[in-house]
Amino acid sequence: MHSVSVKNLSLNFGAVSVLKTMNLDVEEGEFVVLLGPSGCGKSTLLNCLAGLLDISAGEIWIKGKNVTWAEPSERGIGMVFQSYALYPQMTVRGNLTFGLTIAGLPKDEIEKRVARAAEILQIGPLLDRKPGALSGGQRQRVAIGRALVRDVDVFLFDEPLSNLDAKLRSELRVEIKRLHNQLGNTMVYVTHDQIEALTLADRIAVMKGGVIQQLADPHTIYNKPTNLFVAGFIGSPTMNFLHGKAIDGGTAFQFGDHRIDLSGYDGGAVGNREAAVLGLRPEHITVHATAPAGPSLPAEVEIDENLGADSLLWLKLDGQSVCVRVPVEGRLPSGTKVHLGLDIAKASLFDAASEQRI
Amino acid sequence: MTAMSSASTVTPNGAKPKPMFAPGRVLIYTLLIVTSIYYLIPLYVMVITSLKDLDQIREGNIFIPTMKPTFDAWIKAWSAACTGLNCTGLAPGFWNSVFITIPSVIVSIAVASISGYTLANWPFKFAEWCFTILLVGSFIPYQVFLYPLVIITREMGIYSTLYAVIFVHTVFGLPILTLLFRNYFASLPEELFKAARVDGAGYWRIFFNVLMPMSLPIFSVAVILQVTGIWNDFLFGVIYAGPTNYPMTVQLNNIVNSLQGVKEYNVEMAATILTGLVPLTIYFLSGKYFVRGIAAGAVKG
Amino acid sequence: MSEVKRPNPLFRNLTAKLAASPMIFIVLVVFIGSTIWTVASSFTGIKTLPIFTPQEFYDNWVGWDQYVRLWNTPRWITSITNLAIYGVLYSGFAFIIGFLLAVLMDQKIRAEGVFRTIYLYPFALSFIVTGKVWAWILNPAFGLEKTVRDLGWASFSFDWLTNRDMSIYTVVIAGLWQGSGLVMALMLAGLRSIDDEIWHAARVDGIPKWRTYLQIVVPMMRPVMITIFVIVASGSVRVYDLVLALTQGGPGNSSQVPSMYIYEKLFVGALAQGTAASSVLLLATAIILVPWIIVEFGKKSRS
Amino acid sequence: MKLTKLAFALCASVALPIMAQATELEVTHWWTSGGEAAAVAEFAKAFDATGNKWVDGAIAGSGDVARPIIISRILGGNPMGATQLNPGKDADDLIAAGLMQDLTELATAEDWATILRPKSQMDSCTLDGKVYCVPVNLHSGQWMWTNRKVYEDAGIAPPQNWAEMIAAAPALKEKGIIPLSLAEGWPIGLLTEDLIVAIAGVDNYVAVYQDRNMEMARGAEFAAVFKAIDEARQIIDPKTVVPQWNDAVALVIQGKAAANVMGDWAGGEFAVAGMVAGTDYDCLPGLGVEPVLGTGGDVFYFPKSEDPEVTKAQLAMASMMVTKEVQVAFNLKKGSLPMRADVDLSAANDCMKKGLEILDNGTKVFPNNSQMLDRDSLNQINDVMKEFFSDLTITPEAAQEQFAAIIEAAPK
Repeated sequence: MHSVSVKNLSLNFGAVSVLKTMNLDVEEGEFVVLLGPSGCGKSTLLNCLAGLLDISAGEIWIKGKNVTWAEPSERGIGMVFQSYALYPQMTVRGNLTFGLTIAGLPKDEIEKRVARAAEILQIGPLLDRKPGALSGGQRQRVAIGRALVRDVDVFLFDEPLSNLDAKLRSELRVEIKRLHNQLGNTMVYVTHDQIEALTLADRIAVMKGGVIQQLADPHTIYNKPTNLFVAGFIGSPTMNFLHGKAIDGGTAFQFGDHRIDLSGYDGGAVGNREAAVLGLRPEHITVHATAPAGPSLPAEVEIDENLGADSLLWLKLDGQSVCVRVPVEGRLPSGTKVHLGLDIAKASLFDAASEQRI
Repeated sequence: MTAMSSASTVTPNGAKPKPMFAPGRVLIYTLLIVTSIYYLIPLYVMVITSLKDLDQIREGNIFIPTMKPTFDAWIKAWSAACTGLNCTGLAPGFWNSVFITIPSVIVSIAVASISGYTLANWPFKFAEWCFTILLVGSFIPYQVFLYPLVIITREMGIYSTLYAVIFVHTVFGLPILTLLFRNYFASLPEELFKAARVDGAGYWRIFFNVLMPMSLPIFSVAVILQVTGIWNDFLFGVIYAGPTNYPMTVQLNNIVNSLQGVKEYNVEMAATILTGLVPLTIYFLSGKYFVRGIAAGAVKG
Repeated sequence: MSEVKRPNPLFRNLTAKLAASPMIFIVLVVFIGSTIWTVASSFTGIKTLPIFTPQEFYDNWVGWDQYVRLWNTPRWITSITNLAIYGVLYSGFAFIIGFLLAVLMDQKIRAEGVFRTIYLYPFALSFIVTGKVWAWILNPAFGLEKTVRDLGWASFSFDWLTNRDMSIYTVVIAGLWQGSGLVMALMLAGLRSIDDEIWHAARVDGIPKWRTYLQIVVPMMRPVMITIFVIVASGSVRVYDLVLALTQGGPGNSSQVPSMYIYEKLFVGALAQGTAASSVLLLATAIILVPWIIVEFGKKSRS
Repeated sequence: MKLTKLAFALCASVALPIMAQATELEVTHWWTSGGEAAAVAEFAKAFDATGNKWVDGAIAGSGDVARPIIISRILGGNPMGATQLNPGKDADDLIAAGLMQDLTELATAEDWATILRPKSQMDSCTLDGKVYCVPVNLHSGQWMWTNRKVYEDAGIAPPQNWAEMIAAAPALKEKGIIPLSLAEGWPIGLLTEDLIVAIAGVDNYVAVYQDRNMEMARGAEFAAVFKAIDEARQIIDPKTVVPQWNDAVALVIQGKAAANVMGDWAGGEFAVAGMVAGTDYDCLPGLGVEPVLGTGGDVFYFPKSEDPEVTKAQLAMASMMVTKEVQVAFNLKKGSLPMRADVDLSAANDCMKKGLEILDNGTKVFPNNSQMLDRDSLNQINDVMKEFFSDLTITPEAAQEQFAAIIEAAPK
């Protein structure tokens, strides 16, 4: 039994198709992140799961129940919003107990749950304050607490950290991870921040245009992106794309005048292709003064960006810009001629027409 | 940001304060005072006239203050001016106006706020079409509706009762109030509404427990607009409320519009001020909330 | 508990639909019903008593006669012209005066509450009162003109109230006195909803204050402008009591407005003529407003 | 006691025994000034004496304000017990719709046709041979009022007719006196009709208004009328046009204006100001040209009721209104002429007596305009005349043609 299961879900606003025949299964206790650029439908999907939007077709199952047409509160979900969405006129306690009171829970049970949430989230001293008197981080904690007291199996997070500053964001990120470890609930988490996605998720669903492009664990998403979009969306700086063609029965990649041997490629049958894209992450390229053994390309240094732990080298390669992550070894002046060593085993090769990984 | 904090951000944000007597300041205050005089002159004329006796009015200039102020006109307007055979002044109509105004204000605001809430948070196509028609309808002269409303209220079985006049005020208050409420509720964070739904709150609980406590500003605007409009209404009160419920404006009309006899301008003016006293008081007391509420309701669309 | 079948969309959010039913009832029965009745009646020859059954309409049907008469009536043409003059001037000046007053009020002045109350109080008074008082002040025989002459300017003349070319403008003056305070309040609220940062940015960019107001702040106040437009425009189409109390539509018919014509005809035994005039106003309003409303309000609803 | 006797007489004449309990009848009217209210009080007193109760429903502001309210109330099914309404065509639709109480039986029993005069007034209450309203008084609109002192101060003999008034105008104007005061709105229409009667003559007036003689309406007699109106508008400074008729009369009383054309109700204003007819002011019926009298007047209708008690009380009220005592008391207060010839009016003032004299002669009495033309057409004529007065670029010929066109289009 899946914890959350989306079957052939689609959603149209008039003639506009927002979600297209979507399928998604989330396991019990799993942390799934919906990741994508704004407008990709990730928040919309979450709202559908929560029952805040009526879907056009398909089914939604939560904990083995068809909840497609159930009220949000009947679905066994808790939800945390980007803007916290705390009721301004109620105290923190009032915010936590509002839903429980509606559900008609006995008083002592409510007390118990509030106490537990307060302990877990360390918001005990804030219980009698109003949201207006809380800091951003505190508000977000209360917002999580409101989902927590519902004692539900599935937590839905709608970009819960976007309104926080960078430092607080990373702190709360860790805390959410800890919370997940501690509670073991199923969590569906929407974000456009790939760091959040990669750090938090058991599995990431990368979305674009109302379609899940790839659903996999962070490692796979990062290393074996299923198509050009995922490859380009994940990773910072983004993956380098070399446009060329696959030749010699797929054993080599021709890039301009250069021939790159593909024998080490970890993928499907390549074959000859008129237009192909070779994707290489910045850390999968090495920089050498002379041509190294294995596949390599000559290039010229443009900018050397020192990031502290490592450097980003921006190079020119046949008029194309390439970024490489290298250990800090003194600055390379602009114009230095170098050779790039390519780790083909970790590269991704895409068909240029279908944009799919080969 | 929560809506409460947004509603209270009515603070000046023009230039920084400058010394009182800088040339620019002097110009600003001069302009403000000159325009104030334009706005105050009619009130001044009304008050001065109401304090004169008829001879002073006939001889004098309307702008010249009286040396011998008398409240006779006020007393007559309140308790002795005649409406046909009933020489009871405005006083008896006052309570009728109160009994018409209070329920009409409550019902019209209830209907409009719920309609605005539905349009903002639970929209459905049909309701939105209705709203469009309502807005167009707000441009039709009232008089066009008089006969149809007589028939409608007759068929509803409420013609010539308090219910009919409440209904009519609800009808005519609906367009602009619904617009205000709809804009206001749409300006509240949508996530708050979603959070409440996840918490299991239904249509009414969200309205009463979540949104209404945040909506004091817009409700105060609605109350001010409706009290003013309904209190000043003559036509609907006299046509739909039935003779036992005639509002104060009927007596005012009788005092002001009497064709024959000597025109008692002082009594007319006193009666006018007395009738306008309720809405005027509300404006004087709550002008600040009115501006705040407008800021919250009309500004964000 | 598990609902597999899609519920009937008609009953989805049933409470919301039920709660909106008073509005729907009012729209369908009062607004649409009255409109249909008005338009249908305008093709009949009915006089004093309204009619409601199809048979009665059939018996009284006269086709376009009422409209022919309407557009051959000089008074109606004058009324329509005056409505255009009044509507444009009243709306325009209400916007300008309201905006200027709001800007003045926004300069961190002292006693803001006093000034606001002064500008706003006329709105609490009815149009009848407004008209009566201004008729008095503007009357050449004992109002402003006489006062100024008594003060020594013997040649001073301000006879707009009794001058057929100028009388409609006195209605504008009185109307503005009554309504511009409300526009000021709305504008002030709009000004104060503008983020402080906009002002800072403009100052950093060295943009003069008046340009900041006109080119940056005003465009940002779009929603409040729309609300003001609805209030001001619907007010000017409906203007009735004010003209009646101020000029009675005179001198001659020079300051007549359509709602006076409509009201008179509805209740002096020319009901169908009144409904024909109403229908013209309705049609004009619909042509101007409906596309605008659909664009303006349609896009903002949440879906 | 007199009133008890009166009540008894009423019971007998109606032949309907009045029940012991009082029936409350709400009466709507637009008589709210001092004199009018005093007149209404006479009705109320007499009606209460019949064992019923008069509930006053006054709505000021002339028929324009009251009419929608009255018609709405009748239409809405909550009619008043009785209501003032303009006689003639105004009520025809309501009668046709069966909403008005038929008074024929009472009128026949009391022989109204004989005791009430003139016939034209009874006619306006009669539709298809049935009587639906009670005429309570006679008003005439064809009077010119002049302030003698103003003329004497200017060294001019007080004019005795329209032409003399016009002739005196330039001299008065020089002295800063308004030769003819005028009020905005319907008084302009009244002045027009008065000039038609005075200049074209009663017969031609009736020929055009009642018989729709279009040749006459476009002919020379009426051209002379429009010429006279043209003269009148030339001497009137638009700045001196006042909002209401009583303001115009007040100008004459105060000596700021020399003359005004208004109905007999203006006499009340002079009386209130303590002026004496014949010494302080002159009242000239038919504008001094021809002693004539229009016979407009006030009437009461009784909306039909389901309740037989109410119907009974309505009939009692109708009967009460035409009794001798009530007619005298009411009309003395109202300043109008009684419907009955067989009453003693020694208390009447000079102007009233002039009117009574004309009425008794019966020769120069003619129907009121609202008995001949529908109100819509009358309003249209008003519109034309208001424009003609205020816009000097309109020629008399053009105004006459517009006038004729309205007469032509008016429903019969």
